[in-house]
This record gives sequence, C-alpha cells and structure tokens, in this order.
Amino acid sequence: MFAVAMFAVLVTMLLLLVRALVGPSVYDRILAINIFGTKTVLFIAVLGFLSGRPEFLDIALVYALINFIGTVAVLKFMEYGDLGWESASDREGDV
Amino acid sequence: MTAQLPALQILLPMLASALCVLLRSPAGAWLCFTLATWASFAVSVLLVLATRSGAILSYEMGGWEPPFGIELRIDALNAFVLLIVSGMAAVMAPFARSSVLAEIEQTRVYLFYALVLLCLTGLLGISITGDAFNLFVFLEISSLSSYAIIAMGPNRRALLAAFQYLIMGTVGGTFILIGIGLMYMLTGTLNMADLAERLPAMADSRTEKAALGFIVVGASIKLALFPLHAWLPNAYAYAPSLVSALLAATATKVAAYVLIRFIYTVFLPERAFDGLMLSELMMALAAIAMIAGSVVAIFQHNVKLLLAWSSIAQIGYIVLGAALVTTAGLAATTLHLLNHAVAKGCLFLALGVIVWKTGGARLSDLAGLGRTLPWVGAAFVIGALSLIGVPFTGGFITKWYLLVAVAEQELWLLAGAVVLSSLLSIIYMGRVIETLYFRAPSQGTTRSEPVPVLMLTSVWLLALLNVAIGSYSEPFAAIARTAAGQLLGGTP
Amino acid sequence: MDVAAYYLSWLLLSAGGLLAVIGGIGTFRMPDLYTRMHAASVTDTGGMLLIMAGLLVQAGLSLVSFKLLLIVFFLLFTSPVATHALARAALHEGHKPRLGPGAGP
Amino acid sequence: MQTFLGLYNFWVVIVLMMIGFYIVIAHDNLVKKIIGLNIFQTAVFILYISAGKIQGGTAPILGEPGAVYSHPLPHVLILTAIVVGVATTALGLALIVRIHEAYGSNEEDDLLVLDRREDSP
Amino acid sequence: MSLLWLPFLPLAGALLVVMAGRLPNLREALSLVTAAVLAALTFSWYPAVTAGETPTVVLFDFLGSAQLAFSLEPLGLLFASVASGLWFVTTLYAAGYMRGNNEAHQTRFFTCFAIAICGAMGVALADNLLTLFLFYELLTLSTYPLVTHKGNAAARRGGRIYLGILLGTSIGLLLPAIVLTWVLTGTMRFEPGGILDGQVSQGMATLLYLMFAFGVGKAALMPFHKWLPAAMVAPTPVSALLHAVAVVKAGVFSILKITVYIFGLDFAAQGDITRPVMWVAAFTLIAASLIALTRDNLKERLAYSTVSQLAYITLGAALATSMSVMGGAMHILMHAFGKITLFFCAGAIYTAAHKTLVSELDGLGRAMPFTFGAFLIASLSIIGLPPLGGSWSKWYLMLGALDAEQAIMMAVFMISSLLNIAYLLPIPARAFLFKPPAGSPIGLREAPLASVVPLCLTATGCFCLFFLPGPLMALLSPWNDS
Amino acid sequence: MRQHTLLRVCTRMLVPLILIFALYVQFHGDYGPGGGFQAGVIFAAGIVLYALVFGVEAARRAVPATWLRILSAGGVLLFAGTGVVSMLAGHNFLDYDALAGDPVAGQHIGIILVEFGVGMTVTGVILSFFYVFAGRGRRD
Amino acid sequence: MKYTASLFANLLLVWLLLSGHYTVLITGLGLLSCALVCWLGLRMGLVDAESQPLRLITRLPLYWLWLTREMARSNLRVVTRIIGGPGAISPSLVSVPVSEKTALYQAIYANSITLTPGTVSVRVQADTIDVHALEDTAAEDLEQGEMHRRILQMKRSSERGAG
Ligand code: NA
Ligand code: NA
Repeated sequence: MFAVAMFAVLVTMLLLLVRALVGPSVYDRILAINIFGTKTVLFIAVLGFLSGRPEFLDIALVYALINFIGTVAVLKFMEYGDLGWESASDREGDV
Repeated sequence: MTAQLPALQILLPMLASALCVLLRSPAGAWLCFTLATWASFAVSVLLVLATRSGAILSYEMGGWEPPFGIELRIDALNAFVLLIVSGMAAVMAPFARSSVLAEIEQTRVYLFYALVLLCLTGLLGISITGDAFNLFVFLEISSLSSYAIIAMGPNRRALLAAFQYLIMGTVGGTFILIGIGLMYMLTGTLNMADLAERLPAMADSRTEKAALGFIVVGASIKLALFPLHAWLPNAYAYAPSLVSALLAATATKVAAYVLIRFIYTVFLPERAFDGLMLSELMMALAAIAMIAGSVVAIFQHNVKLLLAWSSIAQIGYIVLGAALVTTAGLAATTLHLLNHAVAKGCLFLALGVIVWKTGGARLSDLAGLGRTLPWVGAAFVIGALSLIGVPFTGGFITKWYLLVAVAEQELWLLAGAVVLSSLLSIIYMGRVIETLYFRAPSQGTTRSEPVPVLMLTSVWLLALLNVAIGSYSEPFAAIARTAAGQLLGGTP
Repeated sequence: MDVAAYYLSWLLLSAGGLLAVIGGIGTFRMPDLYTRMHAASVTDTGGMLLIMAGLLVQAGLSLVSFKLLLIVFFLLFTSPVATHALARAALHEGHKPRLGPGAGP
Repeated sequence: MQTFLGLYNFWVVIVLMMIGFYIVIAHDNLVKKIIGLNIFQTAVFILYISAGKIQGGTAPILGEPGAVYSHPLPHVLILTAIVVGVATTALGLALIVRIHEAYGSNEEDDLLVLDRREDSP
Repeated sequence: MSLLWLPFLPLAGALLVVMAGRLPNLREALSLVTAAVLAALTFSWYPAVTAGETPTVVLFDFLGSAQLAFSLEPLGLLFASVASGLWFVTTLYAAGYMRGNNEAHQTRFFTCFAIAICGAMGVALADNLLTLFLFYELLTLSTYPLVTHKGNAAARRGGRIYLGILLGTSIGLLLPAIVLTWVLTGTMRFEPGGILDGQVSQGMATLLYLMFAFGVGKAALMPFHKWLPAAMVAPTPVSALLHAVAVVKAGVFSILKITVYIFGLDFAAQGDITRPVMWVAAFTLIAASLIALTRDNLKERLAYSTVSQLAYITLGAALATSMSVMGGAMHILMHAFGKITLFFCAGAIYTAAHKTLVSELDGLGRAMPFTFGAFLIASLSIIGLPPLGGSWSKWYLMLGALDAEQAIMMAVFMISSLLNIAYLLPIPARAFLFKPPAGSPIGLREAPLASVVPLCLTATGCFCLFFLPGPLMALLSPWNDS
Repeated sequence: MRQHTLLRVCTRMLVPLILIFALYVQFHGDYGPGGGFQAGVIFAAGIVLYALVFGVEAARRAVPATWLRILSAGGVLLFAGTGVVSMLAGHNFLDYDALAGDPVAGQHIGIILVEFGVGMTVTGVILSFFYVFAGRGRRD
Repeated sequence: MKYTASLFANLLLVWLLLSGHYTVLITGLGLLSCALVCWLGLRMGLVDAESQPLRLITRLPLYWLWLTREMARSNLRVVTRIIGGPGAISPSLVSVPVSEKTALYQAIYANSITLTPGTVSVRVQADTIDVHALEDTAAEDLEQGEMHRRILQMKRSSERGAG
C-alpha cells in the first residue's frame, strides 16, 4: 500500500527533477525544485510509515521548513542580489 | 586527576576557544590563549611521561556510542605528537601578543584566537583519538579553522590561498572519509584498535586496498606530499605570521601522524605494504619532494614562500622514514616531526618579528636586519642551521638517524637524495642569511619601537630548543624508538 | 472498521499518488511557467492532501496524526506563499505569460 | 536486490565523484568549484548510505534505560559528514564573497593575473 | 685537571671575551690568558700520553649508543699543542693587527676566534667519528664570520665559497661516510689498528676512503681547494688561523686520524684502498705548486702553497706506512710554524707598506729586515732544508714513500720541493737583492712591535724545531720504526 | 520583501511555531533522532526566515549579534562544562552517571544539558554566518 | 497582553500535542520554551491582532470546509486539462477587485486563490489582486466573487463576535 504511494511520489520527483534540469528559465527550475522539496516531505513521511518509524515525521517537517526558507531565500537573492536588503517601498507598491 | 588527562588535552583549548569569544577583548583573548596552551602543554608532558616506557593509556568517554562515544588512546607516538603540537603553541603564545595585534584587525582579534584554539583542538583531537571517524571530525575541525585563520592574513592573496587550500583540503578530507567508510563497510567498526583486529580477517582484500589507497591519498594531500603539495606554499606564505609558524610547525606533523597511524596501526605494515608498491612509491615521492622542494625554494624572493617550499622538502624526509618500514626509519621520522617543528617554528617566528618590524617578508625587507636586529638574526641563523642539519642542532639528529636508516637498507640513491637536499638547503638558507647580514638595509618604512621582549622570548626559546635537542637528544630519541617499536610490534 | 480503514487509506494513497504523478506530467504538458504552476499545484494540493489523508487514516488518533496534521497545515500554509512569491518574482522580472485560448507551444 | 542496490550505489558514487572532481579541476569560477566540491562530497554520503544498507543495521532508537542514547550509526555518520560539508561550503562561499570584494572577480584566472600584475612593478 | 678543559676552556674564553667586549684591553688580555692557560694545560698532558696512556672522558650518549666523548692520543696531542700554542701567538699578533688597521667588530672577531679554537680542540680530542664531525662543523661555522669579516662584496663571495665547499663536502660526503661506517661496523670509535678491518670489502673501503678524503674539505684536496684562496679576503690573523693554527690542520689531521684509527695502517695498506686518494693528493701537490708560481698576489701565492703542503700530509696518510704517517704528523707542526710566519710577514708588510703583490716588494728587505729575515727562514723550513724543522717531516715522508715502494711518490715529493723553492724564495730574494723602484716612499719601517715580535718568535720556532726533534719523536714513538 | 503582503503575514504566524518546534526537538532529543543539532538548525532557520522577510536589520534588532557570540561560546562551555563536572566528580568525561545520585536521572540531565549546549552553539554559529553573509552586500 | 497570552496558549498547546512525555521536567521545559518564544516574538514585533486573529480562528474551519470542496473541484478540472493537453486551455491574466484592505484578509484571499489549482495570484495591490488563470472559466468564477464574499462574511461575523 505505502509502496504504491512511495513509487508514485518517486516518479513525480523524477519528473520534477527532469523539469528542473530542462528549465528553460530559472523560474521553471526554482518551481520544479520547490515542488520537488514538498514531494520529498511526502516521501519521507510515507517512508517513515513504510519502515515503521513515524519519528521520520519530525524530519519531514524540518525538511518542509528548510525547503520553504530555501525557496524564499533564492527568490530574494534573485530579486535583490543579496539577502540583507530590507525595504522595497520605493521599488514596488504592493500594498 | 591524572586519569582525566586525555580528556583535558582536548577540552582545555576547546573551552578556551569559547572563552575567547565571550571575553572579546584582545588582551583577554591572548591571555586565554596563553594559559590554555600552557596548561595543555603541561598535560601533554604528563602524558608523555606516562607513556614513554611503552604503556598505552585508554580513555572511554562515558555513556556515548560512536562517533561521539570516543575512545582516546595514547601510546608513545600519540603522546609525542601531542607534545609537539601543544608545545609549539605554548612557546608561540608570547610571540602572538604583538604579532597578532599588528596583523589582525582589532575587532577580530578575539575571533582569531578563538579559531586558532579551535584549530589546536582539532589537531590535538586527531592525535589523541582512537576512533577513525572521530579522527575525521577533528581533522575537519582543524582544517576549517585553519582555512579561516589563513584567510585573515594581511594581504588579499590570503583569501585566494585559503580558498585553494579549502578546495584541496576538502578533497583530501573527503578521501579519508571514503576510506573510513569502506573500512566500516568491511568490519562494522570505527575503533582503530578494533579495525586492526578485524581487517585481517576480511576476505575482500580489494575493498581493503581501496580503503588504504583513499586514506593514503587523502592524508598525503593534507600532508602536502609531492605532487599533492600545491596548496601549501601560498597558504603558509600569506597567512598571518603566527599562523604560518603554528601550522608549519604542527599541521603537517599531525597529517604525517595520520598517515603513519593508518598505515601502521590500522592496516598493519605487513599488509599495507604488500602488493601496492606503496613503500616504493612513498620513497620515490619523498625523494622527489626533498629535491624539488629545495630547488624551488632556491628561486623564491618571498622568504615565507621560501620556507614553505622548504617545508615541502622536509615533508619528504618525514615520509621517507615512514616508508622504510624499519624501526630506525620510523624513529627518524618521529624525531623529525619534532625537529622540523622546532626549526621551522623558529624560522617562521623570527620572520614574524621581521614582518612586525618592516611589514614584509620579501628578501629585500630582510636586508641588513642581522645588524639592526641582532637577536632575531642570530635566532634565524640557528633555525637555518638546524634546517640544513648542522651538528648541535636538532636537524642534525634527524638527518643522522635518517641516513643511518636509509643506509641500513642499502638504499644509496635515497641517501644521495637526502644529502643533496641538505646541500640545496645550504644554498637557499645561505641566500637569506647573506641578505640578513651583508646587504645594506632598504629604505623602507620600519617600526621605530624596539622589538617586544615577549616576541624575542618565543623566538629564542625555539632557537635554544634547537640547540638543546641537537646537543642532547637522547630522551626524545628514546621515545621515538619506543614509538617505532610499538608501530612495528603491532601493538594497536 | 479495520478493514474499512485499510481500504480507505489504500484508496486515498492511490488517488493521491495518481494526482501527484499527473501533476508531474502536467509540468511537461503545459506550455509556460505560469501554466506549469497550475499543474504543479495539483501535486501540492490534491496529491499531498490525499496521501496525507491516507496516512492519517492509518495513524488513527495519536501523536503521529497530530504531527501529520502539523505537516499538512504547514504545507498548506507555505506552498501557496512560495508559489505566489515565485510568480510575483517572475512577472516582476518581465517573464510574460502566454495568454489566449489554446496558447500551446 | 541488496547486492544490486549496493552495486548501483557504487557506480553512482564513482560517477558523481568523477563529475564533482572534474568540475573542481576544470572550472575557473570559484562558485562552480564549490558546487563541484559539493557533488564530490555527496558521492560520499551516498557511499555511506549504501554502507548502512549493506550492514542493514539500524539500531533501536529507544534502548534500555541504562543506554538511553543509542544512534543508528551510519545515519549519525552521514549527518556529521553532511554538517562538515555544509560548513565547508559556507566557509567557501564566505571566502568567495570576500575575494569578490577584494579583487572584483570570481574567476581564478583573473585573480592570478591580478596577483601577477601586483608582483611585476 | 680533566680532559674536558681542553675543548671547553676556549668556549669559556669566548664567553669572557663577549662580556668584556666594551673594554678592548681587558678583552685581549683575557684572550691571551685563556690561550696561555690552554697551551699550558695541553702541554701538561705530554708526559702521560708519551707514557702510552690514552686518557678518555665520555660526556654523554649523543645519538643512541654513539657518545660524545674525548680521548687524547699522540696525534691529537700534537695537533692540540699546535693549535693552542699558536693561538697564543696569533692572539698577540691579532691584537696589534686589528688595532693597527682599525678593523671593525673586534669583539666578534676574538669571540669567533676562541670558538674556532674550541672546534679545533674538539677535533683533536675526538674519541669517535661523530664527535669529530660535530667539532669539525663547529669549526667551519665559527670561522665563517671571520672570513666575511670585512662584509664587502668580495668578502661575501669568499664566504659563500668557503661555506659552500666546506659544508657541502662535509654534509655531502663526510657525514654519509660516517653513517656508512657506523652502519657497517656498529661503532665509530677511533681504535688503535682501526675498526674496518674484516668488516668491509676492499671495494667498499676504497669508496669510504675516497669519501672521507674528499669529505674532509678542510684538507683542500683538489678539486675542493677553492675555498682556501677564496678565504684570502679575510684579515691576516684569520689567514693565519686558517692556514696554520686550526682549520686546514684540522682537515689533514682528520685524514691522518681516520687513516690510522678507522682504517688502520695494515688494512689501509692492503690492495688499492688508498691508491685513488694517493694519486689525487699527488696531483694536488704538483698542481697547486704550479698555480702558486703564477700568482702575483702574495697571500694568494701562500694560499696555493698551503694547498700543496696539505697534500703532503694527505699523501703521507694515503701512503699508509708508519714513516709516512709520522712524517705527515710532523708536517702538521712544521708547516704550521712555517706558514704562520709567512702570513705574519705578509700581514706585517701590509700594515707597514700596504703592499699585497709580490712584484711590489722589490727592495723592501732593507727597510724591514726582521720581517723578511723571518720570511726567508720560514720559506726554507717549508722547502725542507736543514737546519730547519721542515726538513724532518719531509725526510720522514720520503722514507714513508720508500717504505711503501712508491717510487713515483718519491719523485713527486722531490719535484714539489723544487717548485717550492721556485715560488717561495724569489720573494725574500726580491726584497733583499732587488732595488726598490723609483719613487717609492722613503722612511718605510718595520710594522709595530706587536706584529714583529710574534713573527720573530715563530721563525725562531722553525729553527728550534730542527734541533729539538727528541720530544716529538718520543710522542710519535708508536710510529717510530727506525 | 517588507511589501510582500503574503510572505509577511505568513511569516509572522509561522516564526513562533518554528521556534517552539525547534525547542520541542531540542528537549526531546533523547526520545527520537535529533536533539541539539537539528534543534539548532531549526531555531536558526526560524530567525533566518524572519530576517529574509523583514530584513537583517530587524533581525539584528530582535536578536543582536552579541547574543550569537554568547550563544555559540556559551554552548561550547555548557557542553564541555557538563563533561568537566562529571570529571570533577571522578568519572570520565561526559559520563553522566556523576550528575545525580541516580544514574538514569544523571544521564537524563546530562544529555539535556549537553544537547542544549550543542543547540546553542549551532544556532549561534549559523546565525552569525547568516548575518555576515546577508549584511555584506550592502555594507560596501 | 491579550495577544501575548493567546500566543503563549497556542504554543503550549502545540508543545503538549507534540511532546507525549508529560513529566515534570519536560513539561517545565515546555513552559520555559513557550515563555522564551513569546518573549522573542515580542521583540520581533510578531504579537498583534494580525498574527493572533483570536476571533477569526473560530470561523476558519467552516471556510476551510468550503475551500476544500473548491480545491477538489479545481483539482479535477486541472487534471482533465492536463490529460486533455494544452489545446484545451486558455490562459488569462485578470485583476480581481478586493474591497478588504487588511493585510491578513488579503493574504487569506490570495492564498486561497493560489491553493485552488487553475488560479495563481501573481500580484497583490491595494485594491486588486492580479491572477493568472489556466482557463477563462476559472477566471470568470473568481470574478463572480464567491470566494471574496465568503471571506468578507467570515470577517464580519468574527467582528460581530468581538463587538
Ligand atoms: Na595541513
Ligand atoms: Na679533501
């Protein structure tokens, strides 16, 4: 049962990996890697169940967290060229 | 408390490193550094006294499984390396005071000391641990902190040098990690004594050979054995003076220790040297290193670079003795660990004073300083004589033992290489000494203050140590013989 | 009950896996970045929710199910933000979407 | 199945190592060197993972009260090795940032040219 | 008194000199007192050694089972006596010379001088090869600052050649030879009868002998002789030290000692062990003499003369007979007195007339009769004419050649003596017989008393040695077959 | 990214949860895989997220760099100090039996202290690095 | 103070649910941890009505239920489009008006849009949200404002509860 789900997740991850390699734009790659990350979270969770070690859920959660922060950091870096930049009020009126 | 000495050996610098960060004031950090190195030197002296007659100390860290649950295991060789590392640091502590203030930005001094102490922690840890993986961890601790402290060098080239070192060092470390992993796959253990017991029973000798190969290559990179030496000259030349001296005196010694420990204690010499031509290969590389390093040194204009290249040649001596697989050879290598540390330390410290005075280490910066800084010049000469291997200096002692070891095996070509390398060292050191004494001082800006007494103290301690060992080496030689006997006797 | 739970979770996991794979395929079928986001979001919402629901059914009422819920909550919270941030950055950098019916390749 | 996995891992390790090493050697760009280094290290992590697989031994998480803290060994090794790798990468990147500040370039060739120019006058 | 005083008294003297650095008079006085005491101490061992005793002191284990140890045997006592006795005379001379020429760094000069004597005494008393090597190197290093004393480009170049050749040969050949001996025999001690006999093949022994002979660069066998003329840049007292008192004598003494106590005369005489060195020495003997003929610079001519005279001693060792060894040992003494006199004269000439070339000396003899008189006596001694000391040593050397049935070597000695005449005698001849060139300054006089007295003393010494061979023979009785 | 409404709102809600999760991992280290190291990473990650969205300056105001220094050094001191205490009690380094009369309780306290030390150090070091990195582009 | 207490309570709840070890030591550490995080949250300025929407929390489940149904529907729609191929899609970029200016509600709205496959919010402005839709129909659905209406309703009811 879990094996099917795991297999499906793995196939998805593989597809996303190919997309990440193919691109073509940087954003395609970031998108693919971000989704790849969330699939990894699923994978770890299912793997934990499969191997009877639900403690893996903690790891999954951590991974999800890191994945999110990583994506944000990359986007920020892409947009502003560094991570420390604070206020963009003069650049874009979002609110 | 004596039972706790092994743990204290690593803990002292580690705690001091943390304290440095907390104290933050340059003076406080220096004091912390000094006290920690002295204390850890005292500890290593006690350890040497405890192990020199052939006893082996074992210390199990309580309640922890590997890799944190480490066995610290000290025999004559370990204790000797510990003595070298902590002793060098202790001697250099007085020197550090002014040198670091002159070369490191005020606000980062505390960080610098903390990193140096961390590096020492790593080096001492490598030398004391009985666990292969733990050795890797300490290796990386020392490497990472040394990349950082090298990068703190005054010239921007320090950055690139540190980066190149980082790349090479990481590759080397990773090789060692692979080797350890392969051994673990074979035996399921990481304890070196256990490994030594279990490896011979393994049918899969190919994996074992691969593990040996990876570890030897990895350690050779860390050791800067020719032709894997490319990172060393710049790293030593552009680092802050204290770092050049300390690393030249200790880091390569510890890397050599790693090589010897794995070959002799873990893989056991009769198996390690069986089939791969390892011994012959090491001898050949050592011989090339001795000669090529010296030849390149002759053409250097930056004295730090010159000394760094000379280190590559000296590493050749160290490896040569280890490759002979005889008691005499190993004893020579063990002694040379000490003698090269003392000689190079002395030279780099003397140079450090000159850098402090003139701001540079090019030959032209040294012109005429033998007259204006007579004490520094004299110490430099003593260090140089030791490097050449003149009697009554430590260098002579090792050259003697090495030549005897090589001659016993009737390896005349290698003996020739040792002698030739010595002769070449006369040329490159002679150049520097001539510049020191017979060249008119350049018109560059120099500091007007007199050289701080603390700096001179360090320099002269090492200079006198050179002469002392050269005049009476028997206690150290006895330890070296014990260590060699233990390595060859198969007592893991 | 146990049998029911077993089949339910089997169904949920399979459906979730199917959705995930379809979403993955979608990232190849769709013509540009923005439309690929829609496809990817299938794996991130439907696929994720169904698989997690399948696991939840397995776990029953326990600490584990709470942790699973925490993960679901977290993913539902962050993945739209990340996707939005990505789209916003792409548009801001002048990455033009293809518009109009059948905007195929 | 296990030997197959083991073999597969072995080849992946070799290929990854080659690729990583090639990038380290062949590229002038310092960032790419760091990336190559990471690939190189990843190969080792895979090796360790397969080591764990071959051993099949993952120790129990919660042991007897007397031995509370017991790790599945290979995992801790991998984790430690990864930490070391991350630390190395972080330090490498920090160095690159500072090199860029000091030289205005990340290409090793440029840096060497700049150094040589400094030597010549 | 312990034997240890001999090598370490000069070291103590060096320390005293350093401490008295600010007070020149006290400094020189200390130097002289130390030298006198050392000479007296050395002579005081004469009765014991002549009686056949070999006093020995072991300092400590130096390298494993190898010891830092001293012992006094006849050859060593002879060399020690020469070195300590001439140190006194040279110090006397140097005090005048250094002040007269306003040389800089006088304290350094006297300090290094004392350390060099320590080295020489160590070599003389070495109980084993290792001890010999240690002090041999000490001697090299302590004389380097003396050679480069002037600090100018020429001195630097001279120093470079000096150190390069001496360190190069000792580390490159002597040390490996010692190591080889140690590995092959398990001992390094100087033993009567040698230690190699029965332990090594003749081929290996031949190689070893070559390594020792060339490794002792201070013996200046060609082609490792260049350092000696190069060191001529140094002040005259230094030249005296190099050529007469310590340095070159330490070299040939080492060869003698190694031949006698490491190889053993019986073993060395077998087969072709010493043959290659013999030929090299013979070649050096003739070639150096020929070169000396062509040199106009007085000190350079004397330097090549030294190279040639050293080859006498080396040849004596290589002939490996009792007679030749005795001749060689005696020549250490005879040549020392002769050559030191010649250099003192050269220094006196420089101090008084600022002349350095042979061709400039015409007619100077009348202004400086004592100096040139001494020069003549010393030249005759070196040539080997009775009634001067040099005749004894040459006589025994020739007997040795005869003993070894080496007629060619006999011829070499004779030819060389003729060449000696050709390059040495013209100097006093020009000074006394030629007319001074027109326009030369009037009122030239002898150099200061501190210079002239020592050279007269040593010249007298050359003379006395001829009439007092008895004690010498007694000392060298182990080799006195006749 | 202050003007990034979504990120801002999301982050404000998430950060406290991340931090408490980190502390949960920290103090449950002996019951599952993890402990100090992971906790340190997660804690740092929470603050990094805050810094990414609200700027490093804001993060520096909330968590000054001085704290990080104290955190990383204090962590080492705590880690090693715990070991030293056990040494002073006559046991081997890091032998927790010494820390309480009952060995099990001793081990428990020992592990918590040591893991907390590790967590502190990891947080401190990671954040220091982040501050240095993130602050650099703008300073020069 | 109200919000701090709320945050503390929330954190403690999370802790207790995660922990599973209810000893004095661990729970005590939990209390300390919650206090520490609250304090940090205050320093970071994270504790206010926006991050602790006390009333809203009670109304959310109902909205989530509706949203889940919407997600299911849109998932199916996108899946058919993926299977049907790119020929069947008609991407469009529309501006959806927002009458609510509070960041929190804008965020809920924008996130809801993104969570339903077929629509992605690409920009949030003062009174509009730019949306990229996979199909015209999805865009039209959105423009009809059902989602907006429900969010407003949720907000109003929570405000009533407050007042
Ligand atoms: Na190193
Ligand atoms: Na010679």
